[in-house]
Amino acid sequence: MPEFTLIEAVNAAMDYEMSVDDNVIVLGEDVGANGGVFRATDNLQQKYGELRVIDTPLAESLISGMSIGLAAQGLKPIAEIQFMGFIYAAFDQFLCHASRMRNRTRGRLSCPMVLRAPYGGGIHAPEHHSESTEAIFAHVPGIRVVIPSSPARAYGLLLAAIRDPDPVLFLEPKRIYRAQSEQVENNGIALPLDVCFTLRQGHNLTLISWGAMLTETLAAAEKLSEEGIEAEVIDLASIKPIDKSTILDSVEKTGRCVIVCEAAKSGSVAAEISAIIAEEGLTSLLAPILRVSGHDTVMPLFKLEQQYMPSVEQVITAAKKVMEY
Amino acid sequence: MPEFTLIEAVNAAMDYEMSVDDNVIVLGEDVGANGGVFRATDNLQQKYGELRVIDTPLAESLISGMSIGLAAQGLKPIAEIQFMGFIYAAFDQFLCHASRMRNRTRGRLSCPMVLRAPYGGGIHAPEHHSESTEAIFAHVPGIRVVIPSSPARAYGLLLAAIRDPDPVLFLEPKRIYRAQSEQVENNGIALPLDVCFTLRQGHNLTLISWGAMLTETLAAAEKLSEEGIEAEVIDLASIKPIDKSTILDSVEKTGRCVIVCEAAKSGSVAAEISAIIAEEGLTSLLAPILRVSGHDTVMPLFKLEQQYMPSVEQVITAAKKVMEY
Amino acid sequence: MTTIAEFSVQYSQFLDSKSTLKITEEQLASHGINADTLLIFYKHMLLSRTFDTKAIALQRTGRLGTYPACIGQEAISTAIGLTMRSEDVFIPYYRDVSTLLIRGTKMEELLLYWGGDERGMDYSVNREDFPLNVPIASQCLHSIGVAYAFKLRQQPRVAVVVCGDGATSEGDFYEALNAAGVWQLPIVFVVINNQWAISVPRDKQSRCETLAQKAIAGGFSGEQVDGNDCIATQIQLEKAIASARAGNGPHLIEAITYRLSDHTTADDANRYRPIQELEQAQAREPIQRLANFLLERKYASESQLKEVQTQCTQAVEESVQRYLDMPPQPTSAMFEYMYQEMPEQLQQQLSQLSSHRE
Amino acid sequence: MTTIAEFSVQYSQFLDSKSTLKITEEQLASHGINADTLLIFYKHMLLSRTFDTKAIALQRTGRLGTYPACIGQEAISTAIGLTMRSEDVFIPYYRDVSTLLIRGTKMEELLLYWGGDERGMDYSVNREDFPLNVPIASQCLHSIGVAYAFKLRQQPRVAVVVCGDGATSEGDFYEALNAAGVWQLPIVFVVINNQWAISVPRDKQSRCETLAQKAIAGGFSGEQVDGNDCIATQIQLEKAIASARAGNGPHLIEAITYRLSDHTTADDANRYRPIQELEQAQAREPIQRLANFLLERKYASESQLKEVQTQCTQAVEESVQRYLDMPPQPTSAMFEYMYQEMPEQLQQQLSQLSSHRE
Ligand SMILES: Cc1ncc(C[n+]2csc(CCOP(=O)(O)OP(=O)(O)O)c2C)c(N)n1
Ligand SMILES: Cc1ncc(C[n+]2csc(CCOP(=O)(O)OP(=O)(O)O)c2C)c(N)n1
Ligand SMILES: [Mg+2]
Ligand SMILES: [Mg+2]
Repeated sequence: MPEFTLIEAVNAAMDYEMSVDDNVIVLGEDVGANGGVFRATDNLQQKYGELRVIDTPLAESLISGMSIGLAAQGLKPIAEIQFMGFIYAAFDQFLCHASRMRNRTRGRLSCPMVLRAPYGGGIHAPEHHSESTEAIFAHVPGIRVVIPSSPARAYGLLLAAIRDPDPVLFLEPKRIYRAQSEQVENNGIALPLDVCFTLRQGHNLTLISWGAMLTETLAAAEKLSEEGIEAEVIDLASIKPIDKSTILDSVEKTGRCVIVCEAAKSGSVAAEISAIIAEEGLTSLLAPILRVSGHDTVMPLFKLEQQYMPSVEQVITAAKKVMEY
Repeated sequence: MPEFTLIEAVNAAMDYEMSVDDNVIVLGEDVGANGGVFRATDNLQQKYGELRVIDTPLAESLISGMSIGLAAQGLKPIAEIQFMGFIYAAFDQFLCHASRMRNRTRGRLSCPMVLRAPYGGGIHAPEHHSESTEAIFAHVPGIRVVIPSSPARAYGLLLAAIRDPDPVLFLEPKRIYRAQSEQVENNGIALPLDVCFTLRQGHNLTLISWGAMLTETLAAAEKLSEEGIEAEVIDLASIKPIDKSTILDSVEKTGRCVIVCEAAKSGSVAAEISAIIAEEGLTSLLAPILRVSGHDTVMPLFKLEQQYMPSVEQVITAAKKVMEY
Repeated sequence: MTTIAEFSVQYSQFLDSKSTLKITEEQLASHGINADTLLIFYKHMLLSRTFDTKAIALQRTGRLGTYPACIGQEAISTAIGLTMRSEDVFIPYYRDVSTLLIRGTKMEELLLYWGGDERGMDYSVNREDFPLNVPIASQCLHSIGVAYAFKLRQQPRVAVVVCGDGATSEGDFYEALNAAGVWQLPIVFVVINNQWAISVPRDKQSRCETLAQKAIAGGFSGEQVDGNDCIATQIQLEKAIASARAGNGPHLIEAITYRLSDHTTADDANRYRPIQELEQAQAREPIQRLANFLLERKYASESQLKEVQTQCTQAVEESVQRYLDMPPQPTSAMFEYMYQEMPEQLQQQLSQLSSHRE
Repeated sequence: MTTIAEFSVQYSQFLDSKSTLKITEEQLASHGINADTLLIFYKHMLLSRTFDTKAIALQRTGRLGTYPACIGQEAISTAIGLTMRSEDVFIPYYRDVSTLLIRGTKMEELLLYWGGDERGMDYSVNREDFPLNVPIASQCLHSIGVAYAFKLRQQPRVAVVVCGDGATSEGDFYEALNAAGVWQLPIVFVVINNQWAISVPRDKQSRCETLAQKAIAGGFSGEQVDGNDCIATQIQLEKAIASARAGNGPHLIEAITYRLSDHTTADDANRYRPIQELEQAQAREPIQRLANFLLERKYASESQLKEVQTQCTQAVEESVQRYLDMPPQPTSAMFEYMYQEMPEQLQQQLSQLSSHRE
């Protein structure tokens, strides 16, 4: 079994699906000879040719908008936005058209596209290169938003996203692109969408997170365990739609919940999770639902980025706070 | 004292401020001779000339992006996006630049612009003309989002928005543009930003809403009162930043909260309010926090739009549900 | 200084506003245009006009929502419909009645859409054509994907995408031109220059002498045609489509026409449009222009033309009836097409709503 | 068919890659260019090159973040700086070291920015100039607002905005061109065509013969200059800026140059760029070209030029030291500039964070 980093798993999933399905094509800025600035599309153009692996002109609305046309013709475009900070120009097409094509034509046309983008901070990148605005997309009806947190989940969830008959935003936590290798069978088996993954069982409290922040969340869970606090750790994975039952079941069991995310606090996906629990799981709660998140500030330039991002200690503090409640 | 509808109040506020501050200018599509498709800018071009009331080419990114340049030069642009459904092309400039100019230059340049747009459904408008995606903006650090719900608040809050030294998204609930007239003194006195308005006192439960949905919310409160249930009704007004204390104080008093909004449920501003209460006011709660909202669907074409939008009955049902809890 | 690139823009008009033919009948014939085909052209234009008139009336009486009529634009719209092949893909804006009807869209489908019902965009015939497009210029980028698919699969098909003069100010329009040029895609861009974008006149929209020259920024050719001239529009579109089909890449046609109606039924053009301008434009409109020509040349008689009108009226009335007879969609329809399979969350919301409405 | 519009694009090169002057010394003099001014030009170019070289070294040793060097582009960048007036407003992209230094930005400010510190964009001198701009082409729209303000206030000021060849594919670029044309704004657009947008070569970016012709879509003139020719860039920019200042509207200059470095320090151009191309480009680069000319004409001696290098190195080293000596920002800085007054919510978050970090 090959060892893949997360970025290698992303590459392998695209490669696999391109090899078995001629309708899958890849497009974006620098995805060809360069293989993408993070090498997500490494070697794909050599293998599948310039027609199927397309270096587009530098235009994000084009990338998003042309994917809609490609998808309407039965192709399955995987479009890369180079960094999430440049996705906003692609937002109009994604929201106004990709997400609505099936609905507005009563199913006559559909939009099986994947919009991929590296996201999140922590790699000392320049301005606009460290965004985590998944909440903005999670509010858009008609799409899915998926975020993997390990090589295996990147592989399985990306395959699922490509095969999904509806538009999927696939956000890749670039801080952990190469953080860890794991054995992943390159067998084309997808993981399910619309469900969370419980990464750690525990009965004292529920920690919910996604993407790179699971690193801190899992580390916090380990440390808490040393102090006798057993946290259940849930990888949200599907940001939209959210798998409510896994979350509610866990909170029913533990009675306590801390949500950890990198995005600015107000209006983050953490808010939606909290609201779901406050609406449908309130009686389980033994303590307030805390959010450990970024601040309502712009992600600062990198000298201060560590102060922006939630730390293991902050997660532990929050966990203890709800435990002591 | 003049009687103003909400749209007239919007017009009067711009007119007032243009008359006292030469730096205030208006731009957008059809804002000139036509006075805007809803007549928000009626007569302004005649009064202040073509240079200060600018019909722009049909380009939303231009409208948003040039406002940043205008503001950097010390002008105070009030930019109109014709309908919120067309704001997404303006989003990139607003998020990447308007909201960040002060921060990224450590205050050397700033962006005192207002981006106005009619928003919401219920007027039998064509596709893309009934959006309420305020949550997307409420997640963006560095801006304010303001929504008036009456002529007087439209007047006072728009004046405040124009005078605010930072970018403000000002969303106008077009369903109630002409629903009601009220006496508004055209005296240039602004209302405060960053605070809620408590429209009705009550001790049984807290109803929180904003924009046009306050019509249904207040109507529900009246009916509930007939049945002996006294609802406190809060007009959120400032969607970002949210005035947490008014909300928490009210919920502390009532112990029950229903949030009413027109937007799609998942990731709506209702989620943030709910999360705030679950985080900082949980002990006050005697019942789950319910959200009465739009569905996680696209706003349908108008034949079904009434099924999409929350009704008075739905608010009442939710209120009774939390009361009976 | 040396000149390193030169460009020019041509204008074609073959049937002028006085109904004078500026080419020979032989030339007409060489393009397959004759009395019969012109009468067919006339029928399509008149059907569109009749439909629009009725749609406005339906709106005024509360049986249709806001409606944007195509009145004045029937020649270019018809020419597109008649020159495209059925296997081509049409990517409309929202004033394309004639093109769509020719391609198979039913009048009742259009009425459904403007009547607030998504089923209208589920075209029963021209299944691959795009739905009407409200966000200005965004459709231009869809045409890139469609045409790219043709190229990838080596299909001899063409995408025709339409937008207004106002649309040429939007970023999406230019991104599409540039990409079409880069990949030499089989696309014909048609810019319907009807002189107004709601209240903004053409000269405030762009300083360009022509909108056709925007194609130069995409690295390909653009031209102007008299968009009210049913002969020039046909001949020039034929050429452009054939050229695109043959693999010669994209082309842009700016059709000069005039919006004879208000922008939509929600608009009042008297607020911004000089009445004289409207009157002058009326004298150049395409339907009477062709009628005069048909009558002068004795290609058709007065009574024949009247008969066409009768047929059109009847067809429109029948479709209106079918529209009005359509049973409404259930509330659940709002949920059913969001995804191929309805996610649990939506199912839950639907059942909540249903229980509430019961 | 009649021709209704014609356009052409000119190219200027006055000092070719062999350092041959293609105009007379009188002509040079008439533009105020002489040995002294050329030596100043040389100094600015060399300072930029020296700064870039140092910045790359700082990045490699972990004292700077990802850095995009301007190596190869110094002539056009210097020409912009020298032809603008201080009251004009400069709207940069991110490879504008020479322009910015000439306008007063300090080297340590640029280092701060690329070192991950917002204080770098708080230019202490050129207060109205825009900060560096990462989202490609978005700055073009800012220039519209800036120039509109000049027009509104009837100030004889000019906005100069710079972008790359890749940027010409973005919608924002075209929306800006079109608006600049409509309002006849005092803007000079400079497209730095360095042949690559990361790994995408110029011919995959657009099918246009020139990028200068994109201006035709905005309804105004565009031209090409040899962007490595310090004389052509100066003369043509002078003209364009003077014309804009005089109220004749916008103009676009495409400066043909070459990115001699990797895209940034995070890039490896060997993955996509033929080495021969780089070698050929090296032979056309601006600094040696001017040095050769200065030496040939005896405008300067070898030792004078060496002395310039020494001065540049010293200036750079001093600024690096000031950069490294800067005390860090407090964590609170992240919160302090979000709004003019910190809203309660942010205050609360800041105090939570502070209490946690204590
Ligand atoms: C992106 C976007 N912005 C604004 C609007 C509102 N709007 C609808 S039609 C229109 C004018 C369009 O003018 P033009 O492109 O010339 O087409 P026409 O209506 O004249 O046929 C505007 C501004 C819209 N539909 N989409
Ligand atoms: C909107 C946007 N998309 C993508 C990027 C990532 N990116 C940074 S530089 C660059 C290439 C720019 O090329 P060009 O405009 O030619 O300028 P150059 O770097 O060659 O000077 C890209 C794609 C970005 N910064 N902004
Ligand atoms: Mg028009
Ligand atoms: Mg470049």
